[in-house]
Amino acid sequence: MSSKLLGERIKRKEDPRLIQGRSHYVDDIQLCGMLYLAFVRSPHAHAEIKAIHSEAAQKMPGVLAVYTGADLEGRLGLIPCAAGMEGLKVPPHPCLALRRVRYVGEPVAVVVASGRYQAVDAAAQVEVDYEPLPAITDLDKAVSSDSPVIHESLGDNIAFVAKLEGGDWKAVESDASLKVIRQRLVNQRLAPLSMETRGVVASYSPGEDTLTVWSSTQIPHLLKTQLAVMTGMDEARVRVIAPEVGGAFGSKLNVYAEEGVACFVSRQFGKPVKWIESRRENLMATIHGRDQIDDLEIYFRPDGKVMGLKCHILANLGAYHQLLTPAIPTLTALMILGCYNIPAVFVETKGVFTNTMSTDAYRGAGRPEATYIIERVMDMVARELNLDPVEVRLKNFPPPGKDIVLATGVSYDTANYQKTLKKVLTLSGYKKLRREQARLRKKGKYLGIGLSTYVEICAMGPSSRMPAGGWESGTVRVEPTGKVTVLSGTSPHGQGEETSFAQIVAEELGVPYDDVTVYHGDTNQVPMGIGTFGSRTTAVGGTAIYHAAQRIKKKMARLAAVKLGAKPSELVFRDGKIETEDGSKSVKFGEVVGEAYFAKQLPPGLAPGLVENYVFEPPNYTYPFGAHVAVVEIDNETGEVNLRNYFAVDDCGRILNPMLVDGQIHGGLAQGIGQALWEEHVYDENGQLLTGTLMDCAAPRAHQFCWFETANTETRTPVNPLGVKGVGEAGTIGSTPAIVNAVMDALRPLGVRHIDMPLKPEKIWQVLRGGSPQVV
Amino acid sequence: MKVEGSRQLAAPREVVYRCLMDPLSLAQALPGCEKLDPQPDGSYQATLKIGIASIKGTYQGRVQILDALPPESFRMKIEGKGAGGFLKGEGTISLTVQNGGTLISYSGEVQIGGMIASVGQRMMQAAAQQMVQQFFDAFSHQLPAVQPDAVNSGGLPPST
Amino acid sequence: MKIRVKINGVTREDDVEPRLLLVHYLRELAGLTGTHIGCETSICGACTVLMNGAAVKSCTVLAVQADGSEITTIEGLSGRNGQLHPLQQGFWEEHGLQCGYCTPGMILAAHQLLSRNPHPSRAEIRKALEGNLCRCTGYQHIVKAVEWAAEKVRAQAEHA
Amino acid sequence: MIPEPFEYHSPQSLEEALRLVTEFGEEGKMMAGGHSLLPMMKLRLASPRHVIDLGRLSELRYIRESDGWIEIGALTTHFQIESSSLLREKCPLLPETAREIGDAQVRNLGTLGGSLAHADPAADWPAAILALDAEIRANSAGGERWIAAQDFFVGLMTTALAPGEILTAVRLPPLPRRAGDTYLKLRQPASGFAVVGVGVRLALNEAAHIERVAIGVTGIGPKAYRAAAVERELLGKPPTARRLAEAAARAADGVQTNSDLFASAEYRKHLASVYVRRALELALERANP
Repeated sequence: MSSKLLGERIKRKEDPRLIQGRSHYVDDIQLCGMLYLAFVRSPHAHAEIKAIHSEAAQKMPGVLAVYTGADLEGRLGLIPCAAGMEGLKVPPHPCLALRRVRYVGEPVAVVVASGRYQAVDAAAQVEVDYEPLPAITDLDKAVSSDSPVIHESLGDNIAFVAKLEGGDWKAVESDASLKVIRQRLVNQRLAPLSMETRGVVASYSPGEDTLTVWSSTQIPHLLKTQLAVMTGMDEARVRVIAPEVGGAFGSKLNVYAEEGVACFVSRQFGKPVKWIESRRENLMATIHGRDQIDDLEIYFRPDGKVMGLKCHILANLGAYHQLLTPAIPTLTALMILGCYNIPAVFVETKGVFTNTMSTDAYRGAGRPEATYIIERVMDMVARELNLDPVEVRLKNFPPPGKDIVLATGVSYDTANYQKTLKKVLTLSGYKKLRREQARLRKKGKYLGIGLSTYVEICAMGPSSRMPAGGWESGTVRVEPTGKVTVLSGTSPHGQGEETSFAQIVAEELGVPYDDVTVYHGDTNQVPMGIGTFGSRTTAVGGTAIYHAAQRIKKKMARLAAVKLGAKPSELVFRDGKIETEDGSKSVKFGEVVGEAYFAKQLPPGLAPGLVENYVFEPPNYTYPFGAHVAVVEIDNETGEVNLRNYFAVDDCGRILNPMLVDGQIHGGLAQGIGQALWEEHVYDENGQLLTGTLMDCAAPRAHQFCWFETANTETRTPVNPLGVKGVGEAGTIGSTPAIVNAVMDALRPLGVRHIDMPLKPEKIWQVLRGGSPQVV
Repeated sequence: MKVEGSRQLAAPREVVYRCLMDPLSLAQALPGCEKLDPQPDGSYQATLKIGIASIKGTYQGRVQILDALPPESFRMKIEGKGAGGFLKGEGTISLTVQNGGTLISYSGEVQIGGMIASVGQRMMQAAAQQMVQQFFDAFSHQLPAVQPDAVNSGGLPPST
Repeated sequence: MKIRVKINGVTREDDVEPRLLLVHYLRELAGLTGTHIGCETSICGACTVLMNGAAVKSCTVLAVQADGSEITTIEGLSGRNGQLHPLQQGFWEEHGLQCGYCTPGMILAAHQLLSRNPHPSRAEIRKALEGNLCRCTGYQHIVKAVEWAAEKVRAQAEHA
Repeated sequence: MIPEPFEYHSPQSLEEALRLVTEFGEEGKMMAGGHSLLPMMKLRLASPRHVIDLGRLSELRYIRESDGWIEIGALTTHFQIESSSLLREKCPLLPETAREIGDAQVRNLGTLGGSLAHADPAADWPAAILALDAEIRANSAGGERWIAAQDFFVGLMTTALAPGEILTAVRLPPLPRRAGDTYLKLRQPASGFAVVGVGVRLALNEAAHIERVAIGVTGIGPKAYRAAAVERELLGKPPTARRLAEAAARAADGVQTNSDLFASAEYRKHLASVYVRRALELALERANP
């Protein structure tokens, strides 16, 4: 049996339990004596709370208590924000609103009852008197000096202003030969929409004085620390378990009010407490993504070389900071030059409070916004100069190489943007498509071909540049029977690392894949780690495990060397054996394991047992890249867009399991295309959420997509020994601009430069009939 | 949300105005009005069971008449809240003599909040218009009959 | 109210509140938590089960409506000896799932498709799954999983 | 989300159902599948005291042809209509409409009668039955009456059904010779409801002129309607492409047009004319042998 596992298409270890309905998501956890929570939420975007009448609710059957913000004040800590940037204004963010509500859906009170239905019934009976205040949802208005202020103690609605500058702006601005385009791009608000909503079970045992929390989270370890701080408990007595998590996309990379309240209530009653978010709550009160206005100035030469990019970003933060809220738009600034060598850059980012739910990390988190900006820039320049967008991109790519430093100061690990572009042009039959387009245009039909050549920042990241640590931990333990247990500090929830981590360890140790079991998500079981987000799990967490496996190998090789009379460095691990390269001297893996545990003849200085831990601190981020081509057809009467073809060539570094990589790319594409064409999460001018159910908030369905044609190039990163860059967000980042570029390309004969997303048919129809696109 | 329109009624302007100011006829006409109590400050406490078909909610609120200029115009302010959310509205109602009857024109802004706003956006406009229509249909029955034939023979469509 | 339902071949009787949703009945009374809840407006399909052989969204069915019916949930799809159903196998082989939350509903919706159309085209598969949302996979591997299962079912039928 | 408590009644016969409907009046709500009602109840926008589940009235679940009519029981599901070979042959518009409703699961439980009685302004069936000149049977304790489709939709989610009446059946004439019909729809991407939905039945005479045409439109206004202005332009005329287009331009004449997040009133009017023209073209193609 060959143990060649890495790079193979291997079926997932996770699946048998999931396809049989035998796994456990948080709502599947049933504990004896469970209490249920239901939250009373504000219907107002901005209002003073005058009074809360909970007497009727308290008298309802099964109701044990009703708590308000005032009841929790001083007894339960505030919701934390980990982003620590200079001059950042951080408003207090209590778990239940105090005196004032600032967004629709903000929790105002909580009902504790012995049944799920009873809790909901009673919550409906809590009456709150509000004195409405003017709501602010418009970013331009929110930053104006006469705007009402959302947090009065902060003076205005601007949470921070961050600047990023590089290159010689004087030269750019004084160069009269340069052309200039000024354009505003709106990157609309989205709902992350994991299929499983949030949920938490908190169980406090008064006897042991321990708190166990099951939460649908991406960050069990960080959550544990924060819940200890919020509840005032000894952190060593708090345990957080991320059970099966039904999707997250960044939305569960957070510490939420309901988690804090559930812990508080469980401690009050000494009983387990459950709260499961309804979809309506999920749309109101789970973080949203994107929501930026980007005002651009693009300076470029007549040959298509872009010389300078200025961008003023207004980032809608929502009413409060959640865990990473203000950090997200700063990633936009960092990645705004994409994969182009543009000599001068200036970005000013204003983070703005509004009467809406907080924005925070949603798949891509700041980088899709950057990629959208720069990829639209390339197409707008091409259009202005009547050049092929391929030509403009080639003109602006840096040459292939390593450690490429751009004007933003970002240093890209490895790059070969020409290679992926070339490959996608071949894959898509680009030249042929252009000929088809020309033919159809003569017939008055609109076919659009859109390109996107993106680079993203992944494998988050060096701790020096992360809000709460960027390292990751891994433990490999060879059990006495020779089976292998892997513990990861990351917390995957669908990405499939139980499989890819087992591949790494089985490959390294030369043991059967089926003999390796991976655990994660339980803070009492696995070593402290950071979590799963930022396309980091395999690149950072997998590397930690890889190193831990190396340590095991080193130890086992020393044991085997004694047995075989060989040097440890001569030995290889394969096919369940430890042997010399030529196979002449060989010992069974299990035999060496026995040596380690029975510890009869250990070489001096070697401790018994086979457990190794490793904490990996990445020296840099990784920078995966890719090139996408989208082909769309537009109904020239109604403006409906039909996605005809999609081609994606992605380079996520070394591929450990191509099936998993494809899955990540496909899912990412669907979300990115969704943003371009259908998705938007909309507040009206009074701060009412208009897309409050899935009847109005569109999530794309199977029949809306074409077949995705995908391919890869593999440019390994030197940042980690696996050569892995990360792939979780690539599809989302690359696809949004490809689609918008395709639609704008289709409409090119009509002379329109830009339409904001989502590209709903009505906006396109308005262009088709000769108008300018209106916001609808 | 903007709510505006006009309605021709077959009654003299003074009569229409008086009826509009009369809590009894108003209560009869307001869709789902279960209570309309005049308050010392001139406003009304109202309980309205409003909605469309089976989607109905009970709203407690206040109706205020402001800037009354009999028989020409007044402003109306409505605030209410119920399980489905809240509504706030303010508008101007003006009455002009036309074709032997009265033309009522209304124009206002209604703000809906809470559940109804977040699940009902696709029907909101139509629902508002339907309720206004229901109001006028009922209200026209409250008016003392004033030679309707004479009015209709003036070339106008019937008012209901 | 007393109801009698045959779930995955086992009949049970319960006394339930009329408003109890079928999905809560299955999850909390019958203890079959493989059926998931993803929305409350019968859009997402995570709660899909088979009721008398037809796929239904169990969050939009009252338990009392299911009185006297036969229900199949994801837990009832595997063979007696734990053998996977071709659809389960197909989802595994073709990586038709990531977080797995939509998967039971997706598989049961696909089950209905194959029972009605053993040779579906890709477009027909996509159309048949329009009532099931998946946020992870972008659907392509799900389509392949259903194709895999269809092929397997055909092969099994030929063999038999 | 969870509905408020209610009492549940499951009549076993139409007679029993009628008795319950009369008994509970305003406090009772009929359920015929529940796919419109239950979501509203779960959001607590509807909270009837009594739910009268018509789901067990199997006597109202049929599709049959007699006396020159096709008659469909009110409790017939969308899927039964979608998959009916009788309808595919004699009235393809109905299966074509059915397959556009919601999704496969919704079509298994949702019923023709339930949808019609609910009268959602963006539902598909109203456009179809308007285009077919259908009649709707309402039963009450006092007997039964047939209501013409044109008279059935009164306003937003409001029908001509009187208190105490139950919608029990729909009947319609089968497709005549030299006639074609179709249903075309633009789906709202989130809800699947019709932004615009157009049902057309069109018949030609010996001279290949339009002998009869009926156009039902949904999604545009507070209720589904017949595009009478378009029909008038076409009746008795030869169906040239230009005439169809000119007539279709009047598809939303005189209609108070909906406006929402997805489509403004102006755009909806435009969509109505485009979809009416396309549906006419398709129906014409089918009418021409």
